[in-house]
Amino acid sequence: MTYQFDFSWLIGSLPVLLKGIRITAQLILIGAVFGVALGIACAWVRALGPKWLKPVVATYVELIRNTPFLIQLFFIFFGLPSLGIRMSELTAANLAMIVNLGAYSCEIIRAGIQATPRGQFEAGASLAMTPFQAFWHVVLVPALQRIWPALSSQIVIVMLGSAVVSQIAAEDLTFAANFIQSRNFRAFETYIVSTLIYLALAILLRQLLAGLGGMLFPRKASR
Amino acid sequence: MTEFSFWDILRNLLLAARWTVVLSLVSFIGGGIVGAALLFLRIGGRRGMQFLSRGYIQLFQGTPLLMQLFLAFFGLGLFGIDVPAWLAACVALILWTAAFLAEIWRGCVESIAKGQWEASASLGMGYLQQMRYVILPQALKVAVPPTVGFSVQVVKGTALTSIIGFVELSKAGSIVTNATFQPFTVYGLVALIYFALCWPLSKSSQLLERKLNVAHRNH
Amino acid sequence: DALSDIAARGTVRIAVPQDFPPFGSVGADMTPQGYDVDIANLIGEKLGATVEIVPVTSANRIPYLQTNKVDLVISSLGKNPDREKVIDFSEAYAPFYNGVFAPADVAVAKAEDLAGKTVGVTRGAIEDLELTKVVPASVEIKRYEDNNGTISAFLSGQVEVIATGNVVAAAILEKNPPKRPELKFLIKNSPCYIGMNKEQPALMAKINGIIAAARSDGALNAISQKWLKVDLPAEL
Amino acid sequence: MSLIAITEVKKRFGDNEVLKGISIDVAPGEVVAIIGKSGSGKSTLLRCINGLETIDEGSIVVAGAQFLPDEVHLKALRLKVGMIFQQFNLFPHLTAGGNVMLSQMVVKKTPKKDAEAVARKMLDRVGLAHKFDALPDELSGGQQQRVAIARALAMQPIALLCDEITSALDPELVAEVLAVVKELAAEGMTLVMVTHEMRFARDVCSRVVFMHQGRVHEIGAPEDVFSNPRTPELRQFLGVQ
Amino acid sequence: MSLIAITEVKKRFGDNEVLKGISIDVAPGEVVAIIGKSGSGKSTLLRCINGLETIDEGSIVVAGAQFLPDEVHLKALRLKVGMIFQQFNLFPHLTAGGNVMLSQMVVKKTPKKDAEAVARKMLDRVGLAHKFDALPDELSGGQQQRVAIARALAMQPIALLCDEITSALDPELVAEVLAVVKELAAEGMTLVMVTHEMRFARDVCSRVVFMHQGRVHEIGAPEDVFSNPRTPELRQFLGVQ
Ligand SMILES: Nc1ncnc2c1ncn2[C@@H]1O[C@H](COP(=O)(O)OP(=O)(O)OP(=O)(O)O)[C@@H](O)[C@H]1O
Ligand SMILES: Nc1ncnc2c1ncn2[C@@H]1O[C@H](COP(=O)(O)OP(=O)(O)OP(=O)(O)O)[C@@H](O)[C@H]1O
Ligand SMILES: [Mg+2]
Ligand SMILES: [Mg+2]
Repeated sequence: MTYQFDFSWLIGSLPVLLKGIRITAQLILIGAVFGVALGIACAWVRALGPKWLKPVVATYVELIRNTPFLIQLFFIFFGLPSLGIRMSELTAANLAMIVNLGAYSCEIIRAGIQATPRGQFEAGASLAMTPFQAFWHVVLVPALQRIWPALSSQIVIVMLGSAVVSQIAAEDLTFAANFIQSRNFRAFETYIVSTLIYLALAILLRQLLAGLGGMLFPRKASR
Repeated sequence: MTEFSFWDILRNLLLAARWTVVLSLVSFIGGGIVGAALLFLRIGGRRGMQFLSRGYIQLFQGTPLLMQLFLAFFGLGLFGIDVPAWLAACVALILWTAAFLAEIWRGCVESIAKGQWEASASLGMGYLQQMRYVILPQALKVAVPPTVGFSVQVVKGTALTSIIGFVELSKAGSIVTNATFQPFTVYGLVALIYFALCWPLSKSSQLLERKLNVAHRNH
Repeated sequence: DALSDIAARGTVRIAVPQDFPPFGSVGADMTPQGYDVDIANLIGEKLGATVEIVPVTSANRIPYLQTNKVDLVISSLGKNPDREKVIDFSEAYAPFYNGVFAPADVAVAKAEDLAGKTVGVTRGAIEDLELTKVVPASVEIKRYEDNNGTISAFLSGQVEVIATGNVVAAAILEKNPPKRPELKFLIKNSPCYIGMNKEQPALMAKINGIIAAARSDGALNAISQKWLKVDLPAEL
Repeated sequence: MSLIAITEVKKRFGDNEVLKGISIDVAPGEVVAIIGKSGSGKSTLLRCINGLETIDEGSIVVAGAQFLPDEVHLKALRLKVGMIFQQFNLFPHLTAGGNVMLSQMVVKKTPKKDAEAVARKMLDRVGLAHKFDALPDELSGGQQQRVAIARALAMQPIALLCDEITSALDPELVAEVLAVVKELAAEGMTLVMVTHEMRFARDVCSRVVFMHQGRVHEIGAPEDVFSNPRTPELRQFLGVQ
Repeated sequence: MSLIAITEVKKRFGDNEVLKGISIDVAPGEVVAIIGKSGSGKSTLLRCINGLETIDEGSIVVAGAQFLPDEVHLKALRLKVGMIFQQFNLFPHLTAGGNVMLSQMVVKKTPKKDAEAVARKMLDRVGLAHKFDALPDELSGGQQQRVAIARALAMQPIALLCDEITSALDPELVAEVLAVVKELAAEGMTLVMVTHEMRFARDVCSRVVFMHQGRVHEIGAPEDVFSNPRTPELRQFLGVQ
């Protein structure tokens, strides 16, 4: 092997990398919060919502789950403007992530709701709650608790998938890596560094989500 | 410059979709084999092996496939191993698929009731016999729906091989867009072709799941 | 060395663009075509080797070369001191004027006029590097992954102004797009060079010889006429 | 005047007519036991009274108000009639106190402080004041069922429906739940309970309904029903020859 | 000489000492019932005898061979001692016949034909010859448990361990399983069974062990233990004052 590794560029490129990390973090934060919220809303529609909305949500979920994120991103950024809807690349990236995570989390949360014993719902009803109140106060939290690990994995997957938003010039971590290597031609070093950063981000995100789960949900008594 | 008719666009995309299919099949089959090996190390191997396989899974599930592809292609080249794009794409996708399948299957094995292990142990079976005759036949059934479901992710994952110059469906989409300036038509077709590839897989995964659940509820 | 490797192999592997008309794009049968492709074929012919065309993007063309996946990069590669530290460049083989383009109704005449505007470029292309140097700080530069992104962003109206090669803009115009990129001002005259790995004097000499011969026997001019519709400029 | 008036109620599941014309009147303060074989329709009847199932024919009037299956009427009905289930159905993510407070706050919009005061009072009434902060998982079955009773009581219902509330309990825990029910009865709460505890039914109830194949087969004071079963079905059910 | 000799066995789960020095000798042909409150360590003891748990102190000797926790010894032990579980643990992907044949073929390398002959014989012995091709899902709980017994018998063990094998059954199915066990006992099989069926223990067993808090609290002939409980704990457990 003749190639000489050289990481001297790292210092000078730190601001670019840090900005990339910031944008990636920001993308996943917004994407996760609104994506899961959208997922909850869709799960509600599929479990209890008005009849006419169900096929709409089902179509949305199927479309998103069966096409690559990259294509969805291109559609939002390059396709929507021809309908007069124009947005910045960051907004488009965020929107794509929300829409994507929304579809996946809808399915995950729905599975959690289906695993809820019917009696829970009936207990809520017999205490005079409306179906929506029973859903919100009685069914949702245990359902989320049940599927929290699956949901967390999906959020991490979406975070890693966000690497392609650099294709529409959103200046995330991958953009930073590509930007740096287009200037210094140190492609391998740059990609190794950014891969390690992604790994660290993924581990951190998983820990954060586990911690959040511990805060949101009561611990089961160990028996 | 050449003019593209709608049929030219469609024909070119479909031709490129062949590569998407081939790449998906290779990744899925290869990933399945590597994933099965990982699974055995992960649940039955020695301490060190368990640790290694866990690290492997962490690494491949914790970094973007995009980066893995890039490093597989150019990284291997750095060490003097000359890999053509299709080989690098296959290697990266197989390794990535294996990590996910191993985890999915581990969940399935662990979902088999503890009593099955104990009953077979009390009949004098050893670890491999328990696995072969009692646990795997049951786990396999549980594993079919999520495995088929994951194949959709593999198909979509092949889109990223465009980064290393492999001309599959997505890459063909951008190339054709660039030659025609019709992003809406081209990406619309690309999305449709992906949907046509993936939807039958998702759907059969759902149907299988329902069928197996019904079978479960019978008792 | 690289030259004898090529001879031994009987093939020369050349990276060409696929998303950069008129230098490299595809025909209706998806075969590569364009200025760079013709140069690649010309060089292959003169080297007496079969040409293996490897399509690349501006993001990955250098790694291809560095990992020895290709012998030459003929991919409208511009030269600058940073790049010269990593790879070697031949004599220029094509003219390339990059400039700033926008629809007619956008009033821009020089770099300073871009203040407060958003400009799209292809990340890592020479116009990216040059534009970054000359424009005021208030200009927002959007760097797309490849030319396809840059052009799509312009055509879909995501950016009003793009920086790219004059010939690229011409190629767009030829297709009668909804938005017409018109030249506002030139950034730099930055001819294209063939890239190869460092310390390959034999290959370098050979390639430079081929370029010089093509220039004098009119072959280069013919390619220029075919794809750029102009004669080769005198300074080349 | 009767508090719960059930008149000629019929209920079908598909082709299966589960209730074939049930009429029962329950006076305020009465404690009615419903007994009968598995599948005779006992649970279905209770669920109809609580509006968890819609009825196909007949009428159910609670405290003078006819039951109609729309959201407003359902809510009004359920505020009057509480229900307790065999499987407790406590909300697993809330503490005992949270379980008792939730519906007050959500349905009645009681302020949190007041809801908590009520919850403490009700948990005290079922002997579980000290378990206010325990999660359902940390409670025994008997304690869980008592929390469920407290939860129903917190809505201040005028009647309680109990569907085999001790059937899922280990034998040693049955007594503590029945003690609570007995006390409620003594305090004058109107109770309609499906039960397999014949001893309890005899001691505590004012009337016993024996259901058989979707009909009220016998009805009367416990002494009569248990000592003088008139039909062979009831005799067989009670195991007397 | 005793067939199973348990000497001063101790077992801890973390800090929790579950078995605090148990000594029991079981003679060939004996039928020993183990009774005791939930959590007293009954299951743990059986699981130790079968090598599903390792012991921390003491020794367990079966038919003269000391138990050691490596694969060869474990296999030898388990060929001598069969175990039947509360939850049946039939292999759901195999028919009743397949369940009985599998371990013979896999562990003992019996040829398929012979294994099938044995399986038919054993299923016949538990009264299920006609269910050879039924899947576990298609059998009632009682039938499943009888298949589990046949499966254990097919390995020709010299002793059987039964852990509450009727507890997961509906009351009407208990009798059919106990009848099979009674027959085994009559035929001279050595049995160690954890059970809550006091009546059965009294009628069938030769000795009763009452466990309390990880110790053998009383041990003796059923008449003695049931009619003359000496300790207050056993008296309380049996519900006599
Ligand atoms: N949701 C339902 N759909 C279809 N059939 C039902 C439904 N609920 C109950 N049934 C049927 O109605 C009949 C009466 O059921 P119900 O639960 O009222 O009986 P029960 O008297 O409460 O019996 P148990 O003592 O076992 O609780 C049964 O045949 C049952 O199968
Ligand atoms: N795998 C384990 N890990 C930790 N503690 C355990 C484990 N298995 C059993 N225990 C503990 O050991 C004690 C005895 O359990 P065991 O199952 O032997 O009781 P048992 O007498 O069989 O009760 P039951 O009648 O409920 O079956 C209990 O306190 C239990 O919590
Ligand atoms: Mg019932
Ligand atoms: Mg036990």
